[in-house]
Amino acid sequence: MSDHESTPIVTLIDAARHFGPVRALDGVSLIVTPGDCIGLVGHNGAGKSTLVNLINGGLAPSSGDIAFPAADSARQAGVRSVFQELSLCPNLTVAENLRISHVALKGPNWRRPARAEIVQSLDTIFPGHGIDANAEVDTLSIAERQMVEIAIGFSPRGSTARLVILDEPTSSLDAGISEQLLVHVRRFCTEGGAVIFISHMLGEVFEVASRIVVLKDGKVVAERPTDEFTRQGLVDAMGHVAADNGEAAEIAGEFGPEIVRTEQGLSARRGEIVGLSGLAGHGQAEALAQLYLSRSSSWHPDRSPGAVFVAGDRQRDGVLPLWSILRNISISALQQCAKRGLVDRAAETRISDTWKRRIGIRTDDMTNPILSLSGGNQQKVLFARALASSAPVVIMDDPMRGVDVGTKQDVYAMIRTEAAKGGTFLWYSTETEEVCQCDRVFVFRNGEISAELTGSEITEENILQASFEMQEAS
Amino acid sequence: MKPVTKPWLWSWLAAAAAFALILALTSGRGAGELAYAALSFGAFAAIVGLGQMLVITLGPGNVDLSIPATMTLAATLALKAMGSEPGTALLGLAIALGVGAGAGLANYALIFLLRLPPIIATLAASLIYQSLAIWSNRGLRIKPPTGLADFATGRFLGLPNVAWVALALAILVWVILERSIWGRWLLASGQNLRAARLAGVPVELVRATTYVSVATFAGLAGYLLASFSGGAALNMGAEYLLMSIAVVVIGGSSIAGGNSNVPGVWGAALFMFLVVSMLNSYGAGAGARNVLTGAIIIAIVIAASTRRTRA
Amino acid sequence: DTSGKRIALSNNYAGNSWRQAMLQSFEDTGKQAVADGAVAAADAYTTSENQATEQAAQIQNMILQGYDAIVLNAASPTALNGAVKEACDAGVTVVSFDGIVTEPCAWRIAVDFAAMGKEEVDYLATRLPDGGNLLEIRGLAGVFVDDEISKGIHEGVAEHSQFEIVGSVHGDWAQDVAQKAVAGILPSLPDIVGVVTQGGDGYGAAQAFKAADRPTPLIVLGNRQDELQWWADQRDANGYETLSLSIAPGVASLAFWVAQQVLEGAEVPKDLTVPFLKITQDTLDASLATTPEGSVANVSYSLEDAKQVIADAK
Amino acid sequence: MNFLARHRIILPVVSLAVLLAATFYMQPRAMSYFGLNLLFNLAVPIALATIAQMMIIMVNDIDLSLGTFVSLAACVTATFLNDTPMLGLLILVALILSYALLGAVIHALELPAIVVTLGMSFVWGGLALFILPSPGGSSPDWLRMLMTVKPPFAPMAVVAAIIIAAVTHLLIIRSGIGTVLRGVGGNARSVERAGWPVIRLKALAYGLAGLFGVLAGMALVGLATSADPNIALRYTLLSIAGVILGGGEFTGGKVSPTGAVIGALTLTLAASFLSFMRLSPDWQIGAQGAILILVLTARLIFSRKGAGA
Ligand SMILES: Nc1ncnc2c1ncn2[C@@H]1O[C@H](COP(=O)(O)OP(=O)(O)OP(=O)(O)O)[C@@H](O)[C@H]1O
Ligand SMILES: Nc1ncnc2c1ncn2[C@@H]1O[C@H](COP(=O)(O)OP(=O)(O)OP(=O)(O)O)[C@@H](O)[C@H]1O
Ligand SMILES: [Mg+2]
Ligand SMILES: [Mg+2]
Repeated sequence: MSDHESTPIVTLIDAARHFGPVRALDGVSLIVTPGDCIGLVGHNGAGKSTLVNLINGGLAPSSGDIAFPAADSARQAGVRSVFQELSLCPNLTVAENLRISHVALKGPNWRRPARAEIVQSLDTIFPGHGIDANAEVDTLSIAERQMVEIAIGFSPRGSTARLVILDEPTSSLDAGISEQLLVHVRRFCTEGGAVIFISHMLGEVFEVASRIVVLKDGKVVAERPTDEFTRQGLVDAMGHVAADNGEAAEIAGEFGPEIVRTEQGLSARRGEIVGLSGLAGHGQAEALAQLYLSRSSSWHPDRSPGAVFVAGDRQRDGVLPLWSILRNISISALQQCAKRGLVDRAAETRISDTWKRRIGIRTDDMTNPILSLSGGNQQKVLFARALASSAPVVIMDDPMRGVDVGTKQDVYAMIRTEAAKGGTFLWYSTETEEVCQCDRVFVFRNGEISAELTGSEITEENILQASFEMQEAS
Repeated sequence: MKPVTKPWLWSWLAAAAAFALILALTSGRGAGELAYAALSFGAFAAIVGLGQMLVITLGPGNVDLSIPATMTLAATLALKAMGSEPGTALLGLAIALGVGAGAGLANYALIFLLRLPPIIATLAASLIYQSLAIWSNRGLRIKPPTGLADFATGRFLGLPNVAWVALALAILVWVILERSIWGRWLLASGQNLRAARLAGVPVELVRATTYVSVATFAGLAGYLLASFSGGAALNMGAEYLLMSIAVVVIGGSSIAGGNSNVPGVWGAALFMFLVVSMLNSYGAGAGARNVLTGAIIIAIVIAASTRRTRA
Repeated sequence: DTSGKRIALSNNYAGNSWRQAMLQSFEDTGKQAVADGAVAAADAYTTSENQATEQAAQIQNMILQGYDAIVLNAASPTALNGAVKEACDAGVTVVSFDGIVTEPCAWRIAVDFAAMGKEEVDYLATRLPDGGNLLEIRGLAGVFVDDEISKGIHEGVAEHSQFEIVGSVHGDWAQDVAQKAVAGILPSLPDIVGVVTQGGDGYGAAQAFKAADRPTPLIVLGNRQDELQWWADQRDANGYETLSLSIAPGVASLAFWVAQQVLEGAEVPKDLTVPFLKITQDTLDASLATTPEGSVANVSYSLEDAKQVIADAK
Repeated sequence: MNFLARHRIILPVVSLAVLLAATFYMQPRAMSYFGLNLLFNLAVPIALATIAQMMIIMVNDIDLSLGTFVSLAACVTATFLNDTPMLGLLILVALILSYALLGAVIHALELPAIVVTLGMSFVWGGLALFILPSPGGSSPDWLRMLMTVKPPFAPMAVVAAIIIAAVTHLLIIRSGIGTVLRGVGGNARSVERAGWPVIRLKALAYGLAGLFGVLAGMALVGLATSADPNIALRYTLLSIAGVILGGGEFTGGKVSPTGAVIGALTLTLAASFLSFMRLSPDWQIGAQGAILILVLTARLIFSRKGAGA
């Protein structure tokens, strides 16, 4: 890789960014040259997204220097970003969204080249994607939107992309599509482009990166070529003591009575962890939302709710943006500790303090606004909200989106403990690794259950096999 | 919650400034008289404003444009039922509140069952309420029972009775918003309805009770106003349409929902009365009065918002 | 012979008791006329918001419906001219009253609003020769009638220099708004000897004076029953004396008959005037006796009255 | 997927067609050149005002001052533009620019548009009262001529509606800048990240609203021949209803100019339809509300069908 000896695309020297007292980025030096594929990892709130925003000019550094040796600005230098939270205009079509970031598209008939360009880009990165360039973005699934955004990031747009920053691009993609992306990133880098790849899925990082940069509390704590890291070494560098995850799934069969059964065939017993799997967008999220909505009412308040929901799409389904962290956690548990319809504020504070400790929310004051937290920490708040309630069934819609490895291990352990106490979990995940930890797995295809796996049947191969339509002679 | 952010302060400052400017003209004469009038008339704006605030808190697009028609209808039916007979005040009150609640239910039914945007549903419904009011009494002005009229125009401990009613209502709303679970639900629904639903909030119950509350408040305001001014008139609520929205936003509640501000509503209600009085006292014509009122409203909003971002 | 002719009323506002009484008058007259075979139809149409645009559309619809005459109480003296011209061009007779239009092809049954305003001050001058401070309560800003009455009042004050208008508020012709506006300005006003109004706001003003513990000045009243009742009560209690000036809502029936006369081919001058309704101390009891509770004092006009008004104008 | 985009326009078209058929049935006289013009000519200023409101709704704001603004524009047209055309033109341009400025201020200070426009409604109304304390003024002759012109084949009202719809469709839906403007409503942050000066885009959207507001005022004067300061107060709510009826949504930049024009026509026609029903005056006002509910309820049937498809 080091044979691409040329001028760097961007150099950061001791760049720092503070938000009031929060030192989101605390002096980072980094050089990105053509051909680099940098894997950027770090715990939730380590400062990864902040670093991205400094490089692409979205934020100005509080101190330090950011230079583009070959150009005047990030835009001229060919720096492109694909952001952590989806940032397309949902009311516009795929092609029109390209127009937003492609200022040079002009003339009365700009639609034709716009369509051609985005289709070309999608075809290159995600062969067989099946996305219509004339479709409005809000008719696409979250995975398709992510794909469009990545395609726009890599598309030429009148110049060439030289550095593409991908902030957790695979968090809502399933394994197959993620693999297509990784292939493209590798190809892009060999052809002389540069990529900064941010992900909490360390496997992907190892697969794609030529160099790994580890951020911890706003500082670079390690920067080495990929082959000099081991998986455990990386996790250690990120500063979390990971729990032993070699542990096999517990023996099934010692569960309570069945307490969930849907028409679709989804079922769960007391104390069981049920996984939902399959390719993204095949109806898992809908099945879970349906289940939750049928077990709760928008009319009758329920003192002891039958189910709670952990959202994966936190902007749309989870976060109450004007509130403090504390109020965000307590909302589902309010009725449990109410006196004559009034909120018991002492109990509320108690709950939030307990969960801050148990799940490790990174903040010094739980009355801070929720939006001051990093993406992953907001996700932890949603977890805390669900677990703080006494509901027997916890429904989780890809809840680990953007949660770092260390926390994931903690949450897995927590889920195990709660399940042992009799809690039931329904857990949809885009990561097969997570699904494999469940007691039972339902695989979805085209909105229907295509397989039910238990115990030793739960393997990556079986899940994949059930996910894809098999050509069976009949 | 945090002492630094007090957007309601601005409405009170503006009200105080208008008050001072009037007194500057009279060199201090008539202060008590003016304050008394401001409290009397501010009370009506405060009652409808509190209701409108609850609805606006429900989030973008939520607003009740049927307040004037509901006031008129409730007052018309209540006064017709009382027929100036002594001892019927409570019956009238029950009818006014009942009509209000019924209007609120109807509004909500249109919004929920027919999925109409609230702004259109309440507008359309208000035309129907207006027709009902015309049909039921053809604009005949029936006097309230004497006892009721005396109560509405009377005072207790030096303050107008209507102001006491509005004050009690304000405290009730404040407690509900700040302390009750229903208040939390309302604020959560206002920020993100879908997220609130998925967090276990009975959002439709919250929305329904909110629309019923605002209409009930409007019914109460109509009942008191008709008793105060000697009878119901078909156009009696007209000026409370813009007024109810204005007092909410001048009072510092976020129009984006999820955030409300009870003391601000009272400050803004007093301000809206005092600013017109001030401009009248200084002899401003209708044109100047409107331009200045508008300019002051915008100035308050700007002041309150820059204050908020700095804090 | 007009027995085959159809007449429509175009009204622009229904939100107060005067308008309701007016609609009632038209309906009563119209029904009777249809029953007697004088005309084929007499339909009333109203819009809600006092808006010229809506009323213009209403007039255009009447043209389409083929009415032979339109009796019109207009939201604006000029903004309907386009629609009125279209009606005339289509051969429809247009008779405007109360709120008249300036379009030359239409008939006008006008009330001299300016004279009405002036008469208020003239009356005050006879009662209060020493003069003093006056409070003016105006109607809805930007509306023709408000402007005219106010002009007359100011003319009167210019003539009787012993009076000075020290305060002026807009009561929007609504009781509660007037009461509120007066209550707001009173604290800053010196002693007031008289209140000049546009009718309908007198009772609210009296309430505001009472609430402020001020002596009740001489308030020129309108024709609402509650105003008249208040006047009678005050008179019985302390000999209060004043004057009521207004337009009778029955003018709609006059306009109806004038339209019928035009359709019949009678020669009718384009500009007619109708006297305003005046109630004095002497006629108070009689008026009060004939006014339904909560309504407004009214006079209804017959075909003969219409013929008389037409003859007077020639 | 294009089906969805297309079917958003079907509903307004169908409701207009149904209403028109019912009107023709009740009043066959309306089915003529002359009749159509009478039915629709007053819809022209409403359509322009609805387009103005749509520009604001497109960027996720709402304008509560539009009615008073159109009234003010009408007052200026009937006075200054008639008496001293140059000065009149200057004032109208200044009004448009002040709208653009308003948009910029709202964006820069992050003010809620609904509040600022509520305040501005007092300001515009006050200015209109200054210019015309009582009704009057008169329409410039060329404007009167333009609004009463009798084109061949189709009456002025129909031709004007088609032109307004076509021009704004090209401007907002087809053109590049229109796409970016809708993008601001969809996701202002991503537009900003792509390097667009959002403050200028907002100013542009508001400026366009001002332009169409002024055109609405002028068209109104051309039809009415004169102005008064309260002439168009209804337009605020009518225009909002028109945008929604035309398939627009309050948030997310989902608007349809063609739909908005059709929405305005439908609202106007609905009022006429009621007129032809000869209800008792007691219920005429309520019937307006009822028909508004009825027409909008059709939306529900369509969205159910759409979800089923
Ligand atoms: N606008 C802001 N205001 C205040 N604090 C902020 C803001 N943006 C980020 N922070 C803080 O800066 C720190 C770094 O956040 P950043 O979003 O860069 O984390 P991250 O590494 O991307 O985390 P994740 O993996 O969860 O996305 C966090 O502690 C966050 O709370
Ligand atoms: N009624 C709807 N309107 C708009 N978008 C919808 C609707 N229903 C589903 N979607 C979108 O379509 C996507 C596909 O839903 P589905 O539940 O099949 O996918 P998923 O892969 O399970 O979801 P996720 O994106 O959470 O992984 C959803 O993510 C959602 O964003
Ligand atoms: Mg991040
Ligand atoms: Mg997914």
